[in-house]
This record gives sequence, C-alpha cells and structure tokens, in this order.
Amino acid sequence: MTPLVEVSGLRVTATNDRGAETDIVRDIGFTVARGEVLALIGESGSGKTTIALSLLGYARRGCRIADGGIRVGGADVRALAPAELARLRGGQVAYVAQSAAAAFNPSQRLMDQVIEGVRMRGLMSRANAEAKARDLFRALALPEPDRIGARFPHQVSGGQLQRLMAAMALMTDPDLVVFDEPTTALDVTTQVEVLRAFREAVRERKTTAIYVSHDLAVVAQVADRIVVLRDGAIQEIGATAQILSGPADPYTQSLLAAHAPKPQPPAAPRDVAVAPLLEVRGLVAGYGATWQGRPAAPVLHDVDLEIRAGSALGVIGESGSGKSTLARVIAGLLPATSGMMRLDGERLAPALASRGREELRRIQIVFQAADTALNPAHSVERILSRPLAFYHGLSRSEQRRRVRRLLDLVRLPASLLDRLPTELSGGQKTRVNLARALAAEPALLLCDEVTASLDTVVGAAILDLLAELRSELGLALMFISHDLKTVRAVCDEVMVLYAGQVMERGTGQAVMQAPQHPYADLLAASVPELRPGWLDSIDETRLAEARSRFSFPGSPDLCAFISRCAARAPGLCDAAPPPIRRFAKGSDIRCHRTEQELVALQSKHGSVSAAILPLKRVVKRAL
Amino acid sequence: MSAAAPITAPRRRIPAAVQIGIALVLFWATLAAFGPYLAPYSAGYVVNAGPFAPMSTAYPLGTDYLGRDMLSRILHGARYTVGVALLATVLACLAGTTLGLLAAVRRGWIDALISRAADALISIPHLMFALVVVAAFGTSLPVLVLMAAVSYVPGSFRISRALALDINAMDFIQVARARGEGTAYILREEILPNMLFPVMTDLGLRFVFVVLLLSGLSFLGLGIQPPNADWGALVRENIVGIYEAAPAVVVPAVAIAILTIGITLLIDGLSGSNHEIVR
Amino acid sequence: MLMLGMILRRVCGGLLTLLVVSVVVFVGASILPGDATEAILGQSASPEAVAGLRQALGLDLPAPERYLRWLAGLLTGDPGISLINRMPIGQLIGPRLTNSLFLAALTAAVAVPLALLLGVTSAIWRGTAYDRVTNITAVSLVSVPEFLLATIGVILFAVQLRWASAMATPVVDSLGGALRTLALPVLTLSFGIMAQMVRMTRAALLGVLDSSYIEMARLKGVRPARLVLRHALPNAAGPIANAVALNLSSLLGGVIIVEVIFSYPGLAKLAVDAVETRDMPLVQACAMIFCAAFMILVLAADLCSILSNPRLRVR
Amino acid sequence: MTTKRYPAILPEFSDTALIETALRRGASRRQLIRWLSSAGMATAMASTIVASASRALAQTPQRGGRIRVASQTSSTADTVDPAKQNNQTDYTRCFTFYNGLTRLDQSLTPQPELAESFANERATVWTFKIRQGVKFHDGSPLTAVDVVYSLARHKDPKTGSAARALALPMEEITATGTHEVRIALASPNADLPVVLGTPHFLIIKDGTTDFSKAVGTGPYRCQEFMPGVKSIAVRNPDYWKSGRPYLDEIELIGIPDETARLNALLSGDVHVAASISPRLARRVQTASGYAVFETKAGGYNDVVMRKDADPSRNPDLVLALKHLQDREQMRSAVFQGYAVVANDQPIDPTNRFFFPGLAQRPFDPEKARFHLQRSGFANTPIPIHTMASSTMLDQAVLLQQAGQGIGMNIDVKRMPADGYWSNVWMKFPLTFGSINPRPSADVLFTLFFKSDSNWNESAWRSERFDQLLVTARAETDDARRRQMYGEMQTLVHNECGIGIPVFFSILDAHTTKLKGLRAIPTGGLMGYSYSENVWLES
Repeated sequence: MTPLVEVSGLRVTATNDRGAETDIVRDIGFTVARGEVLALIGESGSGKTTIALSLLGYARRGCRIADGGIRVGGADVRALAPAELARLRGGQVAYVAQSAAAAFNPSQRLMDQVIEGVRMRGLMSRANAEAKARDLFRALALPEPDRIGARFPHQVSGGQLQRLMAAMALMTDPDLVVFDEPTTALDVTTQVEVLRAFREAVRERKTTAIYVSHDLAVVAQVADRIVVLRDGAIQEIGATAQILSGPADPYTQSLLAAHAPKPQPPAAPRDVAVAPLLEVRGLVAGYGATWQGRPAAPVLHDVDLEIRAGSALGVIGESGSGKSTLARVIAGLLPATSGMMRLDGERLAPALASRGREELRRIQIVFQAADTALNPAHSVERILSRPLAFYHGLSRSEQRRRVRRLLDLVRLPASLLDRLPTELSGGQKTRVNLARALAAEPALLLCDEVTASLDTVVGAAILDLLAELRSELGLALMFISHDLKTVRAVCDEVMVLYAGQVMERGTGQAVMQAPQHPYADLLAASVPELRPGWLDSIDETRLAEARSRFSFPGSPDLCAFISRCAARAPGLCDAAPPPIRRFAKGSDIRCHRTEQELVALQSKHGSVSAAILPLKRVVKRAL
Repeated sequence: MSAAAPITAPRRRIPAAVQIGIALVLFWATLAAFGPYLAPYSAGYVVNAGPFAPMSTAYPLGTDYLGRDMLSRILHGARYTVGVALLATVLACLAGTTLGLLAAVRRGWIDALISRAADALISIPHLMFALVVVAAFGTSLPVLVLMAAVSYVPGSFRISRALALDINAMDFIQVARARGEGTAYILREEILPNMLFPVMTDLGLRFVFVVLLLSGLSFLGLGIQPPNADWGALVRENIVGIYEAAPAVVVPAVAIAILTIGITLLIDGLSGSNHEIVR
Repeated sequence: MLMLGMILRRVCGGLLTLLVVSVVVFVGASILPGDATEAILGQSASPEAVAGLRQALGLDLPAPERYLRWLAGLLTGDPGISLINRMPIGQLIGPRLTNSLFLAALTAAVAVPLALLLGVTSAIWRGTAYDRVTNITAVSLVSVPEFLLATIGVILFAVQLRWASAMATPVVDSLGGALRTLALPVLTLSFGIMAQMVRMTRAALLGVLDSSYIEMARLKGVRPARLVLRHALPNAAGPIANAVALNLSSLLGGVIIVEVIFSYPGLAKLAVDAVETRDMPLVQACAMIFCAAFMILVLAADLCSILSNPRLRVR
Repeated sequence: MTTKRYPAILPEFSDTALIETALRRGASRRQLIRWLSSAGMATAMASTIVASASRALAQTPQRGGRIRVASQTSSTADTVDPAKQNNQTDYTRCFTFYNGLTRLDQSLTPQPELAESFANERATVWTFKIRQGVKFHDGSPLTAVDVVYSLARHKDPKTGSAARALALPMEEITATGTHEVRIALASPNADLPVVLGTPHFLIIKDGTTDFSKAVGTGPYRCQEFMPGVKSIAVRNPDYWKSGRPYLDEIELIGIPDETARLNALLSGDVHVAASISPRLARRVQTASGYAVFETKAGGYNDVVMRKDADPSRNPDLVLALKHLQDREQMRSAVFQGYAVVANDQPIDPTNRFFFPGLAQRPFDPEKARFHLQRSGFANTPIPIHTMASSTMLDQAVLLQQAGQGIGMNIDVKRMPADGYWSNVWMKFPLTFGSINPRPSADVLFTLFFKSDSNWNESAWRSERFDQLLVTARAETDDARRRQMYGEMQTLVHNECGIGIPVFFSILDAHTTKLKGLRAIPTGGLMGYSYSENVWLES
C-alpha cells in the first residue's frame, strides 16, 4: 500500500530584510502510512512547524516552499491551483494549531467556526453539521456538548478550546490531521485529559496524523514513529520504542538526557534557631477595592512561608493558582491586604513606596516573560548598568567593569553589550533578565517561571546556572513554576499552591517523591513520562480530577480543591476549613483527611513514585 | 510557533520609498533653511512682467497676481510653510505626549480632566477655533504657531495616552518600579523611548494637517504676515489665476503635495507600513 | 447590562464635556475684543450708540450672569435668540442643521464605503503596486488644499463641462438633480476625510490578518474574500469605527470652506458668522451641536467596537 | 395706474430718462453735454451719462423672467431692517423691497421718490409732500405717519441704527398732514434730500418691529428671507411706478468667495455676480456671453496717518509716504486699470464739486527719501496695519516695496477682516482705511474730516476746514459751494494725514442677457437700485 504522505527533498526558504534567501528546512523526506501517527520533534527553530505547514501547501509570510515533493493521498500539493489547495486544506488535510486560544476567531461563536469547513464546502446541512459536531464534542469528552457550541472562545478554557479545535479538524473526516504542539500551552493536568481525548479520537477513526512537539514524553504516548529535527534537518527517524530505547543520533541522546531527573540538591538543614531570611504569615492579597479586609478579587488566601538564607523554595501550581501574584506581593508590587512579612526579622512594609532602597535591593524579582521584562529600547549594557548605578552608585568605569562580570556570571559573551533585547535569543534574554536582578546583589531572588518559554535544553542550562549561582553567591531563591521537573531540579523545599491556598509544603524530597495531598498527587501524576503506555496507565479517578474545572468553594476558608477532589469527605470538606497537619514524611498538608486515609487512597490508584523507577532505567540506557 | 523564525539581519536596508521620502524632506528642509538667500528677488518685489506671467527664463515659475516673481515667493514661503508647520507640530506632539504620559501614569481625576478637555477641544472645529484665537491675539507668528499647536494637541494626547497605558502595563515597568525608581525616571527613561516611534509617525501625519490648517487659515484671510506667505496662502491669493492655469497657483499646490507625500513616504517606510497606530 | 451601564456613563461624561465646552467657548468669546453691538453698528459705532444697544441686548450684565441665564434657558429647552437679528436660535439653526446633516450623510455614504473598500483591498494586496498607489493617491488628495480642489472641480465640471452646478443646494428633486448639485461638494469632502480612514482600515486589518486565527482560517481552506469579510473585518471593526467617527465628526463644523465655495447653507458658515458678529447665543448653540455630534459619533464607534467584540459584549 | 395723474414728476422724466427723451426728440449729444455741464456737472460725468443714456435707448425693456443674483456677503447679520443695514448685500436687498423719500440719480442729485416734492426754509426747516396712492405690500396705504416712524426710529439707540449720527440733527420730525412731513434741523443742511436718499432712510410701515419679512412699498414683495442663506423677491403687481418692475422674481444669495461667485456666474447658476475684483474682470471679459458692469465711483483705500500719535505725527514722514504712493502702479497692478488716480483728497471726478485745479502729487521717490531723511525715521521699522485678503493689503505691500527702495522699512501688519473696523482701523498710528462712495461731499467731509467727527481718520484739526464745512452745508448757491469745497479739497491735500492714491471702480459681472444697467456712483448695481430697472432679454 502506498503511504498517505510522501515528502521528499523538501526545502523551505525565508527571505530576510536584505532580500537574501536562506534555508529554514532542507532535505526533508519521510512517509506516513495510512493510520499511522508520525511525530516531528525538535527544539524551536528546528523547522518542525514549517514542515507540518508545508503539508497543507502553506508557508508563512516571507517563506517559500522552494524545492521538493509533497504528496498527500496521491495529490501533488505543490502543483495544486489556489482553489484546489483551499479544498485540500480543511478537507483532506486538517490542522490543529498550537494555541487554540489564539487560533479561534474571538468574534464568532464556536459552533460556527467548527462547522464552517463543511458548510463552506456544502457537504452537509447546518443541522446535520451541528449534530456531527456535537457527536465529536462528546467523543472528545467536552463538557455540555450540546451547548458549548453556542459560546464564544473567551468563554471556555484552554483545554476545551484545544479539543474544540480537534473537533473542528475532524469535522470533514480528513485523511490527515496535523497536530502542531497542541498541548504545549496547557497545564499538566489539562494536558493529560486533552492528550487522552486526542488519542482516543485518532484511534477510533484510524486517522493518519502528524504530531509536532518538542516534548519527547508527550510524543512517546501518541506516536508510532518519530522524526527528530534539528536546525532544519532530519537527525534521525525511527519507531518510537527504538528512538526512546536506542537513540542513534547524539542529539536525540541529549534530548533524552534532558529528561533525566537531576540529582536532588541536598536539603539545607532546618535550623529553627536561625531566623529565616523571609517569613510570611497569613498573607491575603488580591485585586480590586478592599472591603472588610478582603480584596474584591482575592487571589491569595492565608499564605504562610519561610525562606532561609541560601535555600530555594519551589512554588508549583496550575495557571491561576496565584504563584505569580505571590511573587508580586513579596516584591511589593501588589501590596498585601493583610498578613505579615519579615525580611531578616525586620518587618517588611507591604507597599513599594514605604520600603527602603536597601530592602528593595535585597529582594529582586525576575519576571516570567523575558520578552516584556526587558525594555526593548535599552541596550543590554544600559539594562545592566542601571541597578549598579541605582543601588550601588558606581562610577561609569566601575559600572562597565561590573557589567562585564555580570555577563560572565550568566555565561554571556561581552559582545552582546550593545545589543537590543529584540536582537537576543530567548535564552539570552532570560540570562540578561537574571543578570539584571543579580546586579543588585540581592539576598533573595524571586524567579517567576523563568524557564517556561524556553526549550528543554536551553531551560536546563538556565537551571544549572541558577544552581551554581546559589552555591556561589549564597542566594536564596523562590522558584515559581508549573513544571514539577524544574522545581525538583532546583529546590530543596516545595510548596504546592492551588487557587491561592497552600495545599502541601515540605522538603522537595517529601513533596515530590510522595505527594500526599490529593492535588499534589494529581499534579505529580500528570507529568508525562517517557515510558510509552504511561498515558493509558493513568487512573480514571485522576482523569476525572484532571477533567473537572475549578469552582469556587462556598467560603474562602474552605478547601478550594473540593470540587475536583476524589478524596473529598462530604459534610466535612464543604463545611469546615481544613486543618494544616505535619505528616510523617515531613510535609505540612492542608486537608481534612488524615495521613492514613490519604496513603490508603493513593495505593488504590497506584503510586506515582513506583512509576519513576523504570523511567530511570530508560534514561540510563539512553545515555 | 517553533519554526519559521525569520533571521533578522542586524542592519536593515533602507527601502527605496523611504529614500525618496528622505530626499524630498531634506530638499524642502534645505529650501526652508536657505530659500530666502537663494531667491532672486525679495518676497514683495514687483517685477516688470505683469500679473500671472507664464514660466520664462527670467521668471522660472512665472509671476503672481500682483506681478511678483513666483520663484522668489516660493523660496521665501518655504520657511513659513515648513518652519511654522514643523514648529507647531513638534510643539503639539511635545505637549500631547507629556499630557498623555501624565494622564496614563497618574490616572484618576487628572486623567479624567485632561481627557475631557481634549474631547472638548477636538469637538470645536479647527477653523472656528483659529478664528477666535486670531481675533483675540492677532496673527503674529508665535500666535499662529501656538494656535496650530493647540489645535493638534488633543489628537496627539489621545494617541500618547493609549500608548503609554499599554507600555505602562509591561513587565519592564514593573521591574523598574520594584527597583524603587521614581515616576519621573519611569516616564522619561522607560516609557518615553518606546513611544518615540509611534509618536514620530503621528507627528508626520499631523504635520500634513498643520500645513493644511495654515492654508485653510489663509482662506479666511488669516495667516503669515506679508509680504511673506506660506504655500497655502500662495495658492489662495493666486487662485484667480486658475482660469489661465497660471504657474502661480499650480506651483505652490504641487509644492505642498510633494512635501506631504515625502513625509508620508518617510514615516510609512520607517514604520514598516504595518505598525501604524491603531487608535 | 454591561452596555447599558457603559452608555449611561458615557452620556454623563458627554454632558460634562458639553458643560466644559460651553464654559470654554463663553470665556473664549468673552476675551475677544468687540461685541455684537459693534458688529451691528459697524463704522457708525459711537460710544453712546454702543452703550444704548448693549443695554437693549442685555450685554451690560456681568459675564457670569449672562452665562448662567443662557445655561438656565438651555436647560429649559430655550437656547435664546440671536443678538444680531433677533430671531430664535432654534429657528436659525434648524434648517442649517438639517442641511449640514444631509450633506454629511451623503458624504459619509460615499466616503465610508469607498474608504473601506480601498483600505480592505490594499490590506489584502499589501506591498503591491496597487497598495502603494492607493496610499499615495489618498495622501496626495488630502494634501491638496480643499479650496483648490473644490475650485478646480467647479471650473472643470461646472464652468467648462457644465455637468455639475457650481452651487450646492440641499433641495433634491431627482437623482440627476442631486448628482448635479451635490456631486462636487460631496466629492471634495470625501477626498478630505478618506485618506485617514483608508490608512486606518488598512492598518487595523493588517494587524488582524497577521493573527493566528486568520492563519487558521486559511488552513481551514477559507477563500480570501470570505477570509477578509467574515473573519478579519469584524475583528478590526473597533479601530476602523473610531477612525470613521473621528473623520465624520468634522463634517458638521469643519466644512466651512466647502460651504463657502459652494454657497451651501450649512452649520459651519453659520458658526463662523456667529463668531465674527459675536453673536454669543448662536456661537454657544453651534459649539454645543458640534460637541454633541462628536460625542455621539465616538459613542457609536465604541458601541461598534463592543458589538464586534464578544469579550466586551458577553461575559 | 397713476401714470396719467402725475405725468410730470415720474422719474422717467428726470436725469437719464429726460436725456433719453431729449435724444429721441433729436437733440445732439454735444448739446446735451453742454446743457448738463452748465447745470453744474463735470464734463466727464456728463458725457458718461449721455453715453449710457444712448445705450439704454437702443434697448426696449421686456417683461418676465427670473434671475439669481450672487452678492459678496452673506451672514446671519443679513437684515431687511433699513436701520441695521451694514453692507452692500443688505442695501441691494432692501432696495428691492422699499423706497426712500428721495432717490439719487447718476450725478448724485436727489430726485423725488416717495416724496412728490420737497421745499426748505434756509435749509433748516424742510417740508416733504408724500406721494398719494402708494400702497405697502400688505395693502395698507402709505401716509405721513409711516414716514415719521421710519425716520424718527433712527434716533433711538435701542434701534441700533447705523445712521443714527445722520438722524440726530433732525430735531423735529412731524406729520403736518396725512401726506405731509415737516423736518426741523438743528443747523442748516442743504443736502438733507441727499441724506434721505441713502439706504438707511428707506421707508417702512408705522410700528414695524418684526423684520423677519420685509413689508415695503418697493418693486418686489418679500416671499422668503433667510438670513445668511437667501431672499426671494417676487414682482409687486401693484407697484406705484407703472410698468415696473420687469422681472417676475429675483433670488438674492451671498457667495463670499469671489472665485466661487464668478464660477457660479460662468456655470450659469447665477445671472449676476456682484462686486468682482479687478483681477477677475479679465476673466469675465474673455468669456462670451458675460460682461463687466463698471461703476466709476468715489470709493478709495487710504493710508491713515494719525496726527495724534508717533511716528505718524511727524509731517515729514506723512509727506514721505504721500510721495511714496506709486499711484499708476496701484491703478494697474492692484486694480487692473479699473481706477482713476487720486490726489490725496476724497472728492472724486464724478462728483459735481470735484476741484480740477488742484495740482497732482506725483510718485517721487527722491522727494520721499528727502522727507524720510528729515523725519529721522530712515531704516526704523514703521508698522502699517492693514486688512487681510483685500486690495488694502495689496496697496500696503506695494507701498512697502517702494519704501525698500528709499530706505523706509515698512512693516506690513496683516490683520483679520473680523473686527478690523472696530479694533484696527484708526486704532494704530498707521492703518489702512477703505471708504465707500458717499452721496455728497458734505457727508464725506463731515464723517471723515471734521475735527470732532468720530471717524476723523487722521485726527486732523483745522478750524478753517470746519468753518467752511458748516458754511458750505448751509449754502444753497452751487457756484459758491463749489468754491468752498475746492478750498477744502486743497486743505486736505496739503495738511491732512491721509494718503489717497486712487479712486476705484465698482465692478459687477453679469450675463449679457441682463439689460438696463446704468451706473449710479453711490454703489454697485446702479447704486443698489438695479432691481426695478433691469430686464432679461429672452
């Protein structure tokens, strides 16, 4: 049987400002058999999306499919007339975009967009089309399948949008579906349910698919074969099991290595006698006018934490959990409504304006998006000089010297000094962002998702850097992330935040290896593993937890996780505020359930820590 | 997106349109600076050729309705057209940007007050406003410049305010605030540099409007003091010559058109033609 | 609910602005040298005659009192009577406002669709010769002084070809008649306001055309026409509506040149006359109308943005 | 209807009509000119009148038709209240609806109009017999009461009359019969009938206060009047001048922009474009089917040099400026030849009191330089204020240019037209004025040269002049008056701070289909009274 997709000698070029053409992908050739799922994997800039788009005969602005053959279902895509190409797109070949939030037209109802393809082609009546869409919604496990279509994109969550986009793609029963990083922008818990839904839908329909991703673990769950890309060229093609267990190419090996768990940093001894560097008690904060001591839109509820000098506290949680707000409150950007903060035992004023310059200097915040955190109008040198002048009053020549040292510290060449942020790569921007904070010589660094927008390899390097800095400079870190792996690599203490409430807090070892709070457990269980079949092994209970959405508990004092929790105790959880208890392994846990109850419940679903062992074996073999 | 990131060259080639724009603007700027010294006659000198003389070697652009050399009048007028309009535009943008920054950063009643005042000023037709100002303060050059400037402050204010609001929400402003920087520093060093480009684009458009406003003023008989005249006034005072297609009316009109086209090409080219202010 | 509240807030803000305008106009006109009596008496304004007439017109009252009286009158629905010809302001303004609105409506009916069409097409074919020519033409037309454009139009089409009338009248009996009398002023005005609308439409649309959902629509096989009309345009409606509103707002008070050249009895000329004769009640009334028109247009534009954006429309 | 009863005093039998009749009867043109000159008219004037009368004779009036007339102003200040008239559009409009007691003819001699006849005692007490059988447009008859009301209201400041100063000397205005009015003056004035022939003294109905429509005795009824827009006048079928008017309807609109006004004429939208600048006259003359109607009148633009302020109080500077006026250049460049050279005094050659014996002051830069040096103002800026977009500005610019040649640094200040007359004219040491034609030498001298006049432009004080003015006004003997006015012209020429370079013509453009126009030097369009005299050739 001839393969459905045949790509050979593909070359796509981009035209730069000077009018010169450069290759962005070259010599690309692969085939996809009917019913097969092929993954394209690589870092950003590897050309994986460009290749995926070329299957629809499409190249982005400034790019051009220069060479090669693309055949889908016997049709020569490059030879198609515009009208035929329009029929191919969304007809035989469908596309599922990376960010569904951006890829849905904000001004049209979802149903109209989902059925537009079949309606445009006159394939079905409106009623039939809507009925088919509703079936697909059901198949993709969307809530309220009969009504969700009437909503606008901003009214549904990211995970649902991603599934709606898949439904849109499947409407015309395409021969080929191209999934372009469909879960990258999602929270881990959401990613799990979306991945499951996609895989079921693809399997049931025996759809041929191309799955583009940078994440090996995700790919391992869905793909039959994997194409590894780097800098626009293919490094290796192979069956999934072969790639995971016996990668031939050094680059593939390094990708696998990046997945290996980092050695746990030694937990700094808890010395109760020494006052913590930062102590936070009963912190409440939010947005809007304050009324009766509560903000109109509360984000953080009664948060306690301590960070000792030189230690690293990881804060994890899904988007919307209040992680970033916590950093802002500590930095003083958002004054807390109530609660107490102490820096080195000294009371810390909630608002920026009432803090001394020395206090400001000692706490530095590193923002998530290095793109927007660096003033695009300032050169790297200017960005780094300002804190030196501002906090330390250094002379010009002294500043120049120190700026160079700072660049050294974050492993950047001095040649970047005159560059503007737009002329830097993502990793470089993050390093400059970091260097600026270090220029203040802070005691505490608040890192807000600093690696979230970076590729795995680049992100890993930043994490290494942070670890080094910690040991070299004796910095204390508050490391905010949604990614458990990252937190595990950096932090000796971890705090799990859900809807502004601290659910579990303890040493990294305690929280990560044996999460006992139901939410912490869900988080840990949702992190994809390189092991094929991991996705299928996930327990239905957990899947239900992942699938359900957050809803406000009756009172801000009640447990916020109550609506999703599989272990909730009716009559207790919805009636009284949960107590905070110190469990045997050394974590503080906010739950009505006792340690014994939780352990019993978890063993029923299968422990997470058990799953980590085979993974380690795989990685060792890979290296 | 994981691919197709275009490789940005460190130095950009200047597009042809921008080059033409720069050439035109430079040409007029030179005329504005040196025009009066290049002119063969003084602005008011009546040459011996009668009114609306056609182009000739002696009078390359013919003569005007009183029989004055048009070339000389154009050259003398350049300073008033380019100079007055530029000054007024720059003043308008300076004031508008300052107020916009102030309103965007301070918000509250200051914002409300300035926004109301701007709305009020926008809703009064420019020429009606000009009439009142000229009636009250006469038509000296400073009054003209100030009046034209004030007319266009609200527009500049609206754009600056919107821009500043956007920039003020960016993380790097938070970084500066968290560092403990004062409002003045944040406005001057962090926000302003990022507004410069859109503000410049806006300045170009506004410049065109000011040139037109000045010519509209001359329609109502106000404007630059004689014997000098801005180009709009030259068109106006020679409009009678239009029946015989006298160069006296055609040349200044073409001069205005070329000036505005030059400026448009320049700013369009610089803004990459798709980063216009949408507000 | 959301929208009703917004409208209510805006109307209140608009009323406040109207008040500001009326005070500013009153104060501004008060510092002007000369008053209505001198306009009436002209060269024969002896001090004694002026004083007598001032008293007769009530101009001898202190300025704040005159303002408050005017305001009180306005609030009770009486904008006063003209100082110059003693006619009720309403009677003076009524027909002129109707004429102005008529001309403005016609101009809008011509200019807005044309501007949208040009803006949309040049956005679709961005970077092409068509795009450049459209842009340069629009800019060139806006940079030609209005009176020159109008005069050339008249000489060409009215004097030489006799296709059109050199004068515009608001009375229209037939389509041909309307074309004859109103084509020139409408076109002159359209050229003046189109450039900015074209550019804004193009810019707003380009912003949208670069977004992911347009790429997505393309990858769904949506053809260009549908792509622009159904997917892109509704999302660019906000800024376009804003540009349209700002440009249309000048069509009531800012068309003095066209009104003079085509001797069209509109509001702009009335307002300028009123300023020249220091006919304060009339100046005030015109300023109020211009301001209100501006507010209404901007409000309409904002409503348009809200209606086209479900994020603002439905929570 | 009344033709038979009052044949002898119908206007047809005065001035032009009289001459036409004489011509018909076979009188030679030379005879007529001699006859008119002996009656005290300047020869040039007399020949103009005879010429235009000859032209008119060749044409026979036709009835019917409607015309559209574009005048040069239009604003909400437009009025049909004779007392409030302020510009030529108002005058033109009011003359279509109203009549005056008297009417000024081509030599500015007063002729009976609504007054059948008038008589005086020592030029102080005047009796006017009011014409019988005249009806207002609403049907009510004209009586002495209407006349008294029309004249007396000018004295009340509340009326806001522009002619109040002229009305104040009329101490008593009384009806001495149903059709007789007696006016007692504070001092003798032989020119009262002239004054009463001016536009402000048109006769309205007793008690009229509402001027939203005009109700008069004039040749047309007011069908529609919208200030700042237009007025429509329809033929008055009951007009007391039999056979008149000729047209059925006149629509009067204002087009302030002169190019637009001319374009409206050339495109066929209007039949008359009033007040065309000399620059445009060229264009009209090259177009077939259109003509320029020139009224040589005494209007002038003058440099006003205040005697009560520096630097203009310096007599040498005044002389320098007077000699600096290149009258010929102004005549040709600014007025395209539609002007006559003037001699720094205000009486123009069409006036019966023009003094031809006064030597012409030439354009003499050397003399100007001499006086400038003596004045000490060489190379110092001398500001002259003038009005924007006017021939005054053009004249100022030419003066400025001439000054550059002799080291006089004139700084021309262009001021907006708005408020010019209240805030600029005469308010600075050196300004430009523009004086409309006036019906008599007395009015002109009284308004602009008498020591205590509000508009004594240059603040010139001459006892001798004031004395002469009063004496001449009371004098009824023309020869003696002529001599006195001659001396006054010489005084102004020599002493006054006024430079008058040229008297300019008033130009109206019209289609050649419009017939019957004859010049009356009080203003354009037959001294504004064209409406009852013109007809449309079919």
